[in-house]
Amino acid sequence: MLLQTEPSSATIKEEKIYQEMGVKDHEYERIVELIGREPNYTEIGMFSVLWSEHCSYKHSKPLLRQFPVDGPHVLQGPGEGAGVVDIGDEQAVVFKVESHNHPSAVEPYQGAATGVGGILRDVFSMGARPIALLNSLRFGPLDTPRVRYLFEEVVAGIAGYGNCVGVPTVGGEVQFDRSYDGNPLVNAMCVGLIDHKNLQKGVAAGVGNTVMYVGASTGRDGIHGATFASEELNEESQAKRPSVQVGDPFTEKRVLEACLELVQLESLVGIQDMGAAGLTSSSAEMASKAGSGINMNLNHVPQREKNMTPYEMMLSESQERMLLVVKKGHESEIEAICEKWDLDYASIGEVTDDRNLTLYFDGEVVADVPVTALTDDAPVYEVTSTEPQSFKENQAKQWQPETITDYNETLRELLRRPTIASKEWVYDQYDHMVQTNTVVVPGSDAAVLRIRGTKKALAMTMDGNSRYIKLDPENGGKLAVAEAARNIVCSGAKPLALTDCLNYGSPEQPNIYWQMKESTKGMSEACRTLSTPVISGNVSLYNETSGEAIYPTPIIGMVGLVEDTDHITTQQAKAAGDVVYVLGE
Amino acid sequence: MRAAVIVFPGSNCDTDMFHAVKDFTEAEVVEFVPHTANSVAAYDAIFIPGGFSYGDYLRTGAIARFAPVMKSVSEEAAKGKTIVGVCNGFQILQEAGLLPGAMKRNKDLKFICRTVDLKVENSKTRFTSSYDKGDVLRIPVAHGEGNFECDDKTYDQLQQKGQIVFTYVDDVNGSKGQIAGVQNEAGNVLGMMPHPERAMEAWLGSEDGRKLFTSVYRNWRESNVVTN
Amino acid sequence: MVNVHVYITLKEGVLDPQGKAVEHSLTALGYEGVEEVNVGKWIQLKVEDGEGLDARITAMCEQLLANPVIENYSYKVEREATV
Amino acid sequence: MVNVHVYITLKEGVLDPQGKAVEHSLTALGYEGVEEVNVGKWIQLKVEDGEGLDARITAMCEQLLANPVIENYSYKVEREATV
Ligand SMILES: Nc1ncnc2c1ncn2[C@@H]1O[C@H](COP(=O)(O)OP(=O)(O)O)[C@@H](O)[C@H]1O
Repeated sequence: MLLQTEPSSATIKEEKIYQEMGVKDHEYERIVELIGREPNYTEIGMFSVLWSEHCSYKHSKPLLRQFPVDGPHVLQGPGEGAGVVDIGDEQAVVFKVESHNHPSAVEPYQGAATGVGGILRDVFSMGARPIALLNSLRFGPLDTPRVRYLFEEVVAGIAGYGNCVGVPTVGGEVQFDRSYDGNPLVNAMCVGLIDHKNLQKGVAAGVGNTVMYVGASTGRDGIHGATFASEELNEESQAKRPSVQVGDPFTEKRVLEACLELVQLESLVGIQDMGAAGLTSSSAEMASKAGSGINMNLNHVPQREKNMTPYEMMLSESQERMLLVVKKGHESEIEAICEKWDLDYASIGEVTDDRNLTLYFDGEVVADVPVTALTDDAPVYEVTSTEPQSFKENQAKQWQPETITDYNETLRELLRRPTIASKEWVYDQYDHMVQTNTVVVPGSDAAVLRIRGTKKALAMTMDGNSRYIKLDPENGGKLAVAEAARNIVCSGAKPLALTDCLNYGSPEQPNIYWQMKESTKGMSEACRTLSTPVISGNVSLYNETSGEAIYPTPIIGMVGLVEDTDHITTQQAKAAGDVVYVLGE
Repeated sequence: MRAAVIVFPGSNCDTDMFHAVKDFTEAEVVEFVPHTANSVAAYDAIFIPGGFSYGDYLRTGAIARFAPVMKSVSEEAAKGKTIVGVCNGFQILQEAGLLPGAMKRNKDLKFICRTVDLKVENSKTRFTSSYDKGDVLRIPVAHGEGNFECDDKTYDQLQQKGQIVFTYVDDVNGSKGQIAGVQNEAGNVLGMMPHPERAMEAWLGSEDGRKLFTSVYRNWRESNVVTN
Repeated sequence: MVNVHVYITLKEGVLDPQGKAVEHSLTALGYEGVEEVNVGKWIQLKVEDGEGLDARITAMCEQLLANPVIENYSYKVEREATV
Repeated sequence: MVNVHVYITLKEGVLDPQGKAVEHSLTALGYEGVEEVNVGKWIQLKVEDGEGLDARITAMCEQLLANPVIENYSYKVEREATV
């Protein structure tokens, strides 16, 4: 019924409806070429989300290729839900960072909460039990009610979700600077622990196998979230209501426990979170990785609202959902676990060998496109990069120390700055102890969590200093990685690997692309020097309000291994009379 | 001693509670018991852990109290079995009417996670006999709704009958009388907002929670030796 | 089916931290002359009409929707205009 | 002073996990034929009467009491019978 109100293929072309979805003219032409005809509304919708910056990395791929991604202990580099690093004894640590900047700017509580939910799913879909959460936050100065509201609500949202799921939030960082006034940053990281044998992949392999849907039912929330995340913020963003998703941590907790049981099943072939671009990205990516195709009957998708169209179902970003591929005939094993955890589930399709994503609704084919067109054939742009005028000027400047008259007052003044002051107000609201593994709680250089039953522990931190990067992107990029590594080392651990979140303005601006290029170059070099490969990450571009970009803000999330818990160190001074040393230059 | 740790959908301190009982008492059996179980009669001590049962939706503990297992918990409580509810477990026991009062949101409306000073108000209970009255313990709290409320009459009764087991040394969340833990009149059901199961190992911050578990175990053993 | 509106509020005399915070914020925002703010719940549900409707609603309120230890409730039944 | 009652509920289409949980629980308790449960807020406050009352209430709702991104609100003014 609603289908008839959707524009026809011809109208989409003539009236350039695709532009509203963020698809450029030449991209539309390329899509027509790839599928050999004009896409219908559902199809162009699917392309628009998968070809968005958020999903396709069309402006950042060439830069990401610089990162070292291998190492003797890397079990899984970028390309899956999260990266995986061996820590011995048949155990591995799994981690990734994810941005939720745009949703948090519009609805801070839910935006931050669903950011936590998404990164948790990325980790437990690998088969790992999440053991810790961290976050890196950026806001404008706390001098306006709007910023204070954003700050309070983002922190409450992170707390509300993580605390409820029962994963401790053990670390992170917060900085305040004018450049984030209209565009706060919310980057969340999750660390999980896994036994090698439980490691899963998001693949749709095995012709005839069943595609299953598990988790919360699908509503109209968050339609086009991925596209939204790839746009600059403007006044209209406030009005983009349907893009706001509400998180349900109680359902997440049940999905988590169910998934950790599901990964024990022999019959489970693949599993992936329905994150950004929901059903579209999970099905297309799982098929792409296996070189297969998928047929799905959308009438079987569990639905929360009435009269949903294929377009809406494919683009919904309802939270707490997973897509599974199961050996044919073994569906009941999945169903039993879902029933135990009181989750919605349905068999919605099967794996094919035609390498097409084919969707049925009410007995008709409503979309039929090659999987590779959606994923591998997404455009990649080499962008012009121009060194900004200001760079040379800044470089030429000499530091002129100011004369300080009253050292005590200057120190007090510094300690009063929100960026420097204690963040107890923030981490007091996070349950950082649940699971009782947290040896070093927030407030030190890195958080440290013991691994029960071993002498080992994991140290973890998130760091970034955008002012350095703004002034000198290449050296700033090196510094960011080095700072994270120092924090890990100071805690008694050896850095293993890192995940990164690249937050910048519009890559279509040559000066900004230059920042991206230079800073990732610096990060890559530091990663090589320190032997800390990049095993996962995320890119968030178009962080601008009314044409003003944020400072270039790559965030590093690093994890290190403490071989012996006796070697854990904290940053606090221990006793009067102890000697103070300075190491380094 | 046979101990049960009850698991509701949304419980998340169940494993911590399990380890506390298993690793720090001599209980022969420690088992997780799902919310769907019909009976806990086989156990001597029943622990209801913290978390967000049913997402804390409507009111904390409001939905969990109707889980099938709770009927048996009430019956065993009436028979005098030892029951300990921590954090969400306390809230569930209040909703079930096994403990007095109700929880409101913390006075500053924020979730609080930190280690606080807790004073033992009554050490003549089966939960605190290994402590001394007046002992100050370092125990973590982690809750958004731990602001204990009851009417004045109930409060007087709690005081007179020694039902106030723990109080906060500082006003942590606005609780009436700074109450942190109470027992029922019969003295076999304890509810407390702070998490003793998170204070079992000094290198993780504090081991002041251990004596709660050893008290429960010792009292069970003593009463068991007498009756057998 | 009838629409039932249940209104739940803290009993008189029970300090409402949420209400206090809202009152404080309103004053801070410059709204003067605002007093006695109370934050309660408003639960809407559709219930099968028919015999014993009031008894059923009362039971739902007392058993689950409100906590009689600290809360009061009231309700209103709304019948859609029948043709 | 007048009594103002503000009623806040989630916008249509926004997930209401709380409402779902309550519905589920009511059904499990044996209350049949209960549907579409929504848990909203009911805020009561006393406000200075007088000029621009509606504008002031609307402003308070939009600025603080409701979250216009995901919530709808309505309100009712109750004047006490004057003697
Ligand atoms: N900045 C980056 N550095 C390294 N890897 C990255 C980066 N950004 C994204 N990736 C990798 O690209 C893949 C796709 O990421 P993403 O689209 O965020 O996945 P998902 O949809 O699961 O969130 C992931 O494996 C991720 O780890």
